[in-house]
Amino acid sequence: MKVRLCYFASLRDAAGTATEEIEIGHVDAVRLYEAAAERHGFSLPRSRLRLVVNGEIVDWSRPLQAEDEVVFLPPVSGG
Amino acid sequence: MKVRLCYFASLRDAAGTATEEIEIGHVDAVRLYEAAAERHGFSLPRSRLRLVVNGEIVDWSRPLQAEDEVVFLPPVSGG
Amino acid sequence: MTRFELTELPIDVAALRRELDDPHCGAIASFEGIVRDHNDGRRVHRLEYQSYADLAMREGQAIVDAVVSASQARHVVCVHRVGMLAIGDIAVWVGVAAAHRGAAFEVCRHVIDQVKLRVPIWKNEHYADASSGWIHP
Amino acid sequence: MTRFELTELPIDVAALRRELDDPHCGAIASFEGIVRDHNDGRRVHRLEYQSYADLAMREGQAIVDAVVSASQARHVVCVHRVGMLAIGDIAVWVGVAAAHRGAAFEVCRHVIDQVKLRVPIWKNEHYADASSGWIHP
Repeated sequence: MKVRLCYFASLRDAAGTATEEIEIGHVDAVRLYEAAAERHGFSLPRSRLRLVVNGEIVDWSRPLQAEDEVVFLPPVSGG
Repeated sequence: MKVRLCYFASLRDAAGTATEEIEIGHVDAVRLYEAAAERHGFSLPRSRLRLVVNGEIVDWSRPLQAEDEVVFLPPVSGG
Repeated sequence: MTRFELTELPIDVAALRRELDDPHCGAIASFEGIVRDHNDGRRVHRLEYQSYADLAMREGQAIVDAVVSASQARHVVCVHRVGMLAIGDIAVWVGVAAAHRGAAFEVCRHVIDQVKLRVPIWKNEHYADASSGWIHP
Repeated sequence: MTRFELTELPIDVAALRRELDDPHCGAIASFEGIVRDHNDGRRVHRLEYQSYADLAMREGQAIVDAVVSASQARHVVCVHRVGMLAIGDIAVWVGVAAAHRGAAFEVCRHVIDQVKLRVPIWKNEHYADASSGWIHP
């Protein structure tokens, strides 16, 4: 199935893109992040990121669905 | 001896004047206030006022001197 | 910089705020005390502030000087208006610049608390029923 | 009123401040977060703020709505700038109007603390040596 990834801040710089669509053969967000981290050389450990699916902050254990928009949210630094 | 009294806020309204010069035959600020309170009908008890002599907040027991400028400071309400 | 001022003119917040500009400061906290239309359940039409100007200036300056010495705040400006004020007018303004927000907030709150407690300024409330009264809390 | 906004334009404090006008309110506390020229001992030349706009708007609005429900504050406005900022630019502004100063100060502090903690906005510091780095505390 196809999911859409959106990247912000250091992840966007490392990926060299704000978004990408990829095909996955599983529904596991943890595995999705680990593959993206390996592909793009992300240095932030997953424990420091929150998972956002279709605009909602959700638990990493939540199964993904086709067409989901997935964001790995790095620690924020506004203000 | 002569001292100068300056009044503020409700004391000024009650006295009908901002300042007055009076002759006293003693050096006692407490007695000075009590006489002024009687003369002008001040309702604030002395315990709620601070004494200022020549621009400095001082104790009520401090003896007055000729030409002193005396202020009976009511509780403040700025801000 | 530290500055305490009494003024009979409307308080110009934008001009005062510019006094706090400093490239080392990342945080500015400010406070406006404003004439509101009621107090203790009575409708207020306007307010008069009277000050013992000489002592008020010295007490006010002592407050801002002391807090800058004792804190991480770099700049503290406080201006209190005197004379006749209408609803919505700014009676007092406090602005504090610091490197970080903790000091900016704490010092701003401290200054307004101390000004209300110590500075010889008095408020005369003029009520809707045409009566009035000096506030001596 | 409660309002949270993201903007790419310079923050107009005077215009935002007017949104807080209310004859029932005697106290306005406000906070400006400003781009300063150093951080962690490094000289900063400019800053870039990036946001996840959709989620940032919802998180920001949730913060201001929740605090108005839970406090004596009547109006809370918070605006965060995004894009490229220079030293001295206002990155974030919070303004709170309340009947009394206690609530105004506490709510203002709470909002900026929560915004820094929760709202998905990130800062990229551009240093004097031409290097840069996203801050992920």
